Amino acid sequence: MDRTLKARLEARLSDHLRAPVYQRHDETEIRIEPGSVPEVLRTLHDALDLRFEILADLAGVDTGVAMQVVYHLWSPMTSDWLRVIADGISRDDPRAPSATFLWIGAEWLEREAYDMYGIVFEGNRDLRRIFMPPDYTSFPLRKDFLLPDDAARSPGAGVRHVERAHVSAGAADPAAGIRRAPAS
Amino acid sequence: MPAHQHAPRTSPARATTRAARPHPQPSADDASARQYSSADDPRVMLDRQVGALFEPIPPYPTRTEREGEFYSLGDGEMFLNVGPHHPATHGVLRLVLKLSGEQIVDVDPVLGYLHRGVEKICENSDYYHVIDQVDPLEYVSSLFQEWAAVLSFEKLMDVQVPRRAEYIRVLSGELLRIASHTLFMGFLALDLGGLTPILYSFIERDEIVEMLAALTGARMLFNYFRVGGVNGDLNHEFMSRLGDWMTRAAKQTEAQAGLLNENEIFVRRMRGVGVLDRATALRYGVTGGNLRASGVPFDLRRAHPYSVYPELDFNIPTRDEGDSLARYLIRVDEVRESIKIVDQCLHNMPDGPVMARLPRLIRPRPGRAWGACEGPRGMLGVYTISDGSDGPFRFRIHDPSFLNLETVPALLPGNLLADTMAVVSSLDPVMGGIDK
Amino acid sequence: MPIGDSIPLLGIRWDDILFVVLAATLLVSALLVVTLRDIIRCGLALIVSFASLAGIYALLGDPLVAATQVLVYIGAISILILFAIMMTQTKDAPTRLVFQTQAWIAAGASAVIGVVIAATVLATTWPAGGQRLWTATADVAHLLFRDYVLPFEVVSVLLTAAVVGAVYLARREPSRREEDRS
Amino acid sequence: MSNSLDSYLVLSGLLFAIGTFGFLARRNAISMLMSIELMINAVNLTILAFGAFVPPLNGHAAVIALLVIAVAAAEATVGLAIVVAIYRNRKTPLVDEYDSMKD
Amino acid sequence: MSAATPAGGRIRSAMGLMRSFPAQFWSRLSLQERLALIFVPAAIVAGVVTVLAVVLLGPPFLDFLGANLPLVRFAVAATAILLLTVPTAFVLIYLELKVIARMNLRIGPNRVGPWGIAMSVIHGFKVLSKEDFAPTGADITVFTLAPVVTYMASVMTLLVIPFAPGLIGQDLNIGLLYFFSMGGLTVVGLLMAGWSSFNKYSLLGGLRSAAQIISYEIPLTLSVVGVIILAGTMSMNRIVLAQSGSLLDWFVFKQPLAALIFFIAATAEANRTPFDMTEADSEIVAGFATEYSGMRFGFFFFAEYVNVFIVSALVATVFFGGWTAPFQWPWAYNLNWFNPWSFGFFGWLAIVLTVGYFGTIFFAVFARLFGGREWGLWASMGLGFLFLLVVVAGLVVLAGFIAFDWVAGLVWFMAKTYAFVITFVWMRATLPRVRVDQLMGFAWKWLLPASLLNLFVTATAVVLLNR
Amino acid sequence: MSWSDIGTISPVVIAILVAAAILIVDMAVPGRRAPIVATALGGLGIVAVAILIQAGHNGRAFGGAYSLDNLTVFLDMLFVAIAALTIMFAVDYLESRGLPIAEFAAVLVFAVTGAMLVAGSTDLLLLFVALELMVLPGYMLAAFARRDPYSTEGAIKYFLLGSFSSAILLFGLAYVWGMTGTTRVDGVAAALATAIARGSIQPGLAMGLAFMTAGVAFKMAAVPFHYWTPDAYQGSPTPVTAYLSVGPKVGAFAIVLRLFVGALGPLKADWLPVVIVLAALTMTLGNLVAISQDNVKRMLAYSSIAHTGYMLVGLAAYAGGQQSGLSAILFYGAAYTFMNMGAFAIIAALQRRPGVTSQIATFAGLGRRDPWLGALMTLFLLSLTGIPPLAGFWAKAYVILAAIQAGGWLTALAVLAMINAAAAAFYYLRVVVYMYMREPAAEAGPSSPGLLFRAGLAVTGVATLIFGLFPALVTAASNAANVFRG
Repeated sequence: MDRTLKARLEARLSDHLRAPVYQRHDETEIRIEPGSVPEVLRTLHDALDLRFEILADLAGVDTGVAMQVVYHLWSPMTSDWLRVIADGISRDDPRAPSATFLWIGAEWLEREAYDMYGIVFEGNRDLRRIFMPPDYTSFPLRKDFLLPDDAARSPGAGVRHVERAHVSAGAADPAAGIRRAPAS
Repeated sequence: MPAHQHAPRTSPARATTRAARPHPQPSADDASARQYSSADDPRVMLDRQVGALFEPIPPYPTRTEREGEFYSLGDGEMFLNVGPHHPATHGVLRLVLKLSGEQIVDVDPVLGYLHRGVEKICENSDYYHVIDQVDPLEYVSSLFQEWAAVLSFEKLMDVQVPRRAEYIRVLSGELLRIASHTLFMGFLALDLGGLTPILYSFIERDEIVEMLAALTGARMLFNYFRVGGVNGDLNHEFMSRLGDWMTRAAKQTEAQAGLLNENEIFVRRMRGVGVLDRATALRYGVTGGNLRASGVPFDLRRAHPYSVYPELDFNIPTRDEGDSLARYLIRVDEVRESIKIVDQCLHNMPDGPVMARLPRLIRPRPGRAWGACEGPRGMLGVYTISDGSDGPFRFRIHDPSFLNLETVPALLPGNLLADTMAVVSSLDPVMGGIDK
Repeated sequence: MPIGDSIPLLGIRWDDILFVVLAATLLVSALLVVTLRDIIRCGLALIVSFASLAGIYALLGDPLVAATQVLVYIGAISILILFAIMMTQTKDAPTRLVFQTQAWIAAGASAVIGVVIAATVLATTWPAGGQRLWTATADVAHLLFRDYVLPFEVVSVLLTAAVVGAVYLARREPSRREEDRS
Repeated sequence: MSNSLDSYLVLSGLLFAIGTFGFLARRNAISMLMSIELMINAVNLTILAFGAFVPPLNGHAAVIALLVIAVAAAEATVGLAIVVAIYRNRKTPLVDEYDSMKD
Repeated sequence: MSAATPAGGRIRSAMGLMRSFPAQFWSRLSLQERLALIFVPAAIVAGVVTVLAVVLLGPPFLDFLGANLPLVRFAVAATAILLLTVPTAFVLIYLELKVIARMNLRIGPNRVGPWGIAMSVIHGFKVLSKEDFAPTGADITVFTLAPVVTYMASVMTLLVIPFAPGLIGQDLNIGLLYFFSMGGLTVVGLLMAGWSSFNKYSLLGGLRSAAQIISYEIPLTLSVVGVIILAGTMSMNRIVLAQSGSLLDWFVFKQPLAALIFFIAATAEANRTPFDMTEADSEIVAGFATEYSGMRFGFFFFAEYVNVFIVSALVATVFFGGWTAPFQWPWAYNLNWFNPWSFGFFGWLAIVLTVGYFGTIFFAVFARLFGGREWGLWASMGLGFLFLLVVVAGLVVLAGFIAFDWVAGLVWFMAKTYAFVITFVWMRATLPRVRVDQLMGFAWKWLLPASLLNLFVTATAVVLLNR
Repeated sequence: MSWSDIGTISPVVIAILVAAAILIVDMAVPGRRAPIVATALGGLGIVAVAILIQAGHNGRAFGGAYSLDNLTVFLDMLFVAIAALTIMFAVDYLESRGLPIAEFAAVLVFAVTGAMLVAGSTDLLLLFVALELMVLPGYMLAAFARRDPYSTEGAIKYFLLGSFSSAILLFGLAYVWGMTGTTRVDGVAAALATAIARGSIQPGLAMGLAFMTAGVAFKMAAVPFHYWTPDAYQGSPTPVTAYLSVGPKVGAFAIVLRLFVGALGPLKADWLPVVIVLAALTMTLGNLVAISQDNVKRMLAYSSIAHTGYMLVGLAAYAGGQQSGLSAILFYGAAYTFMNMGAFAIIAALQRRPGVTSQIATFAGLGRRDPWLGALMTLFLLSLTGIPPLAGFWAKAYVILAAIQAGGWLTALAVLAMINAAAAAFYYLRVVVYMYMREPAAEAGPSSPGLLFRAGLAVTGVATLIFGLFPALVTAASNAANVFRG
């Protein structure tokens, strides 16, 4: 646990933190708004006392009430892993800024998150399905995904508008094709 | 070309003919040429118009900017579909190559042919079964995937692992790293057309795998690591096989490397091919030997030490060239270092239990934990969110091959078709891990 | 009882049969070369006609030229032609017109040429014996390097010039520069 | 028949005429090139026929034929190079579509 | 034919009895008897006819053959060569499987026949019995003709290879030129296959093979020009005779550079590792052969191995003295006392029986001694007999080797050829594949200048030394 | 082959070495233009010296296949001059289009080597092979701007028709060879003389001669074998057009001199009508079509067909018994070389900037915009028209004079030639009118040709003037070169 890291983070990013910096074992965790992701990541990457150069992971998370995008970062300046959680993304229209401007490798990670959760990363120039077939319409890791029904639904004829939603920005509800969880 | 759609169905070729005259000038846009007609066939290459006619991939409208850019053919270019059924792709990787002659212009890797939804399965399993489930991901070195998962769970549960268990983990892990790297060398040679090294590789790998089978009971999917330790202590058969192997390991490694290191054809095909420079490698998030071949000494065993690695004496080999040959040589060096580690483990192995005392049913408090270890291909990470139940609420697997493979579209253009396999193979992807 | 020069009952000479077969193959394949729609088949027919010509050369007592014909025409020129076809032809070429609009005029003109040549040949008395002569390879070598050495060397220069120019013309330029229209 | 010069010369004349027809009638540049090759082969046949039947010309014919073959090879090389070059510009192998200058 | 009609009972039944006598007789016979009844008379008739034909037509036929000896020789040689290619390919395939296996520390084929020697035969049958399909959209005519062209092109080159003194299909005085012109035809077949297969991998393979073979034909041809200058002929037989003195007369010692260039270029010409661009399996699946299956693929497969044999034979012929012995064979003409006809028929019978009887027992003892208890008496006798046959056959070959010129020549030729075959196999087991640009660059930048240099030096040396 | 043989063909050998040297220099210092130009021009200078050393000598080499006489020397000098001028004019043009000079110069020198061999060859086979060496590089030069569709289009037409005519010529040669039994020109002439003496020419021989004539007519672009000329000339890069319009044409006339005059001399009376008809058709049609052209390059292409016709008049005069016809052809060839290359050079100068077409509108106002270029262009065009006292005037005068002296139908031909010359004035002077009477297009800036280019222009201009002012200097040479006199 790196106490100084917490201080550095608070000094640099006090405007963006949604919650206090949380530390446990060798992990430091900050929560931010999805809108401030580019700025925060840029700061973390560039600031001379932070230098989080390596994007260890980018994951989508469906908490059941909201979507999250979780970044794990590594820096030579600290012995801790840094976890950045972009919290509070709408489940109905999940959108988040892309991290590809900093780590081009995030492109595929974001494609995976999109494929599994339907999170649309704005700024990713190749946001299409990566594991599931191109004509698949569901997002399997969402908590409202019902396995027997949704997995069987693969119409094989063209692409639903969800797929194209992000192409023409501002189009209809991107999650419209997703089957809702039963109200129970 | 709306007229085309109303053409009689019986004569698509005739319709094309009529549409093609007067012939489009070089600068004409090829919108009219993109009509697909089954009367055409792909035997004539290097032709923009015909190439566009014959390429039904993708059959749907392109979805992204990058996809649209990729699936439009330039002057004298053609597509070549490599895989998923190709003799030299690793697993079921599919690469759509855009070629100009034999020179690669662009690459679009297509994944998902081995996708099983392991993350979803794990979210529906309990913590014991998760270890079982992650084994087949990196099937060449499955212990490391277990290790990452176990590290994450142990952080969630605040478990202290006994030192003997840690040593056993390092010992078995490093043995498996050697096996994996050896296999890499053989497959690399096979992809370059060399028939023999792969069989020598399998001999060495088989010795290690049999050894581990004696320890864990399985040859490939070990299911050996447990939260809080390992499943079973070192036994006599393992020790005797290991001792036997250790007496000739170094020599055998040198012999294996000697098959390729001094082969002029091999070296000339690898040197300067698929150069990944330091900055690009970092931007891509490449890890493992591929990153170290680009000059970044990033190895979690030193960069973010876990287990008992701080107690062990070994080096992190790096190279600056960043080409395929460097990626190969890094692995040879790593095998040498791993043999050193195994030797130290054998000498420093403490006595004691191999499992921490834990309840039968693991049920951590709600929370989040990220566990990462250095596998043969790079950093393997597991991000677990616990909601207090007996299985993970979110189980995120980060596989190094995934990001290593992502560099292929950056590495291949400009090289020749024959370099495809050399470069992809030198990145050492394992499709089980990539496709999850 | 050795086999005679001719077929026992019909009295046709074996050489004649060979000649007729080869000549028929030659003419048919040459016609195919100029009439087939699919140009790659034209190329293959061209190979057949070259091969039958090689046979005729051998029949004429010139095995050296026959072998050279196979080596150069089939082994090199035809392959180059096939190569160029595969590199340049659009697949819908066969579906388009293969002949010029004035093909019938051309056919008439060529028929006239053929008839004129044939008639001329038949009308001429040649300074020839009625027997084929076998050409000795050594004679050819001596002639080539004694009497015809200058043309031989000029041909070598010609080939050099052709290679220099052809490499320049067919090479793909790395940078595409807009050149002007004259 | 195979022992008369006339038959070979008539054969070569017919081959020459077929080649001429191909050259005049085909639209495809490579087809025209192939027709020219046929014509040159007809010439070679003429030369070798003379060589085989006229005693003083015997060895000379083979030499001339060999040189003609070499010249034809050079010609084909250059021609195909030009065809490839023009194909890069025009995307069509048909000669009568090369009519940009008829204005 | 039914006899059971209501009217005219007695007479008809009597007649029916009479008529059905042969049928009744036939129905009483067993199967073996029936077969004997059919085949024995047939065999007798056939035998008589054969004997009569041989007696009546044989002498004139033999006269006819004898009078047309050159033609017959040619026909026989062509047939024999055509027939020999398949066993040659079988042997080579087995050799490659086995040798590469040993080099890979594997066992290799070991199931079909002793040491798996029938493996390639079984491969052949498998290929024959497989479905032979052509992909939709393929140009079926060209697709079918392509393997035939390739196969015939490689088989036809065998015609000018001197296997032994007098054992040559046709000793053309332009033999080497014939070889190169026929060898160049292979590429036509490959190009046809590549184009007609409706597959981009095939097309790439075909184009690669065209580029490769045309490029390597130039150094290949130029490298032997030095040999032609030294030998003064293009006839294969006379090239061999020009090397017939001692080991030092082999052209490999006079033209080492040419031999090296020839070997490398021939490797490329035969599409062998490390120059097997055309079917580089890790790049273009199987190149031109991607879409081929069944016997059509078999033709390509056989052609490849026949090519290996031919190329090895040519290296042995042109640079390693062909069928000539590497040193003066001391006993070649000193064994006149060994005249097999002096023993007479009964003498031979006695020798064969004695040797057979005692030899079988002799080897059976060894089989019993070393084979252990699981060998029964009859099994060891059988094994002893087999061993005896092997030893006797070896002795006969040895005697022929000593006594007959052509047997010795054939043995030397085969030994040299198979040495190079094994070298090719060895290279395949050892070397990775080069890249296309490296391949072409090597041909144009190194081999071609080197062969020109070799030619220049040879010509200069010949001019200077002859002056 | 002996050393004296090699001495006899030394200019050719040196020319081949020059081509090789250009390629080697390019390999040694890649991407540099100056060394290559220096090598090429210096090498051509050495070749010229080697030719001049041979002047006045007579000799035969290679068993009579190659003959060294004044005709050879005259034509060789002309060819070297053509090559040197082409390179001088091409440097700027190629540089502004990013085209390599090394391949251009090497291929050009190869072509000139072929032309020099044609000039000296007295052997049918050598003639054919040398002809191929002359024209094959021409195809490549025509396609030299390989990214330019016009260039490749002109080249493929040139190539296809050229190869076709080669095949026809070769067919004719084969029959002539088969009938006369020799490849030597004098042998053929002797055989023809005996055939005529016997009173009959075999149909086979006649057919061979006919095919040969057709082939040569193709090569020199005489009507009706001229189809390839306009496209090939218009499409080619302009310096190449300059070369093509003179080099292969003079080469074709060299063939005519060596083959028709040398070998078929005995048949003179038989081919006289053919030549008269060809000449009349060629100059009339060339001039008529040239009038309607808006593109100056295409116009000059047709005008070059017309000039072929004038030169054929000289040949007809020779066939009509007037030996001076051949001298007139040689003079015409030399004069035409300089004035025509000069005219094309000025087009090239205008096209130094890529994108400039050779439409006649390009010349609008050139006289004011760039007085020197305008003046020179006027000089060349007037000379081409045949205005005294310029080179073109004397060229035409000699040809027509020879025809009139021959008398008979040739007088009519001479009159036709004069009418044609007058008609030609119309389209030549149209360009002059554009240059001086039209307003320049707005965007047309001054062209600034390089030093080498100016030198080349000066040479052509001075030559045109000298030929016109002191024709005796040249006639002396052309008369000396007329080895068939007497």
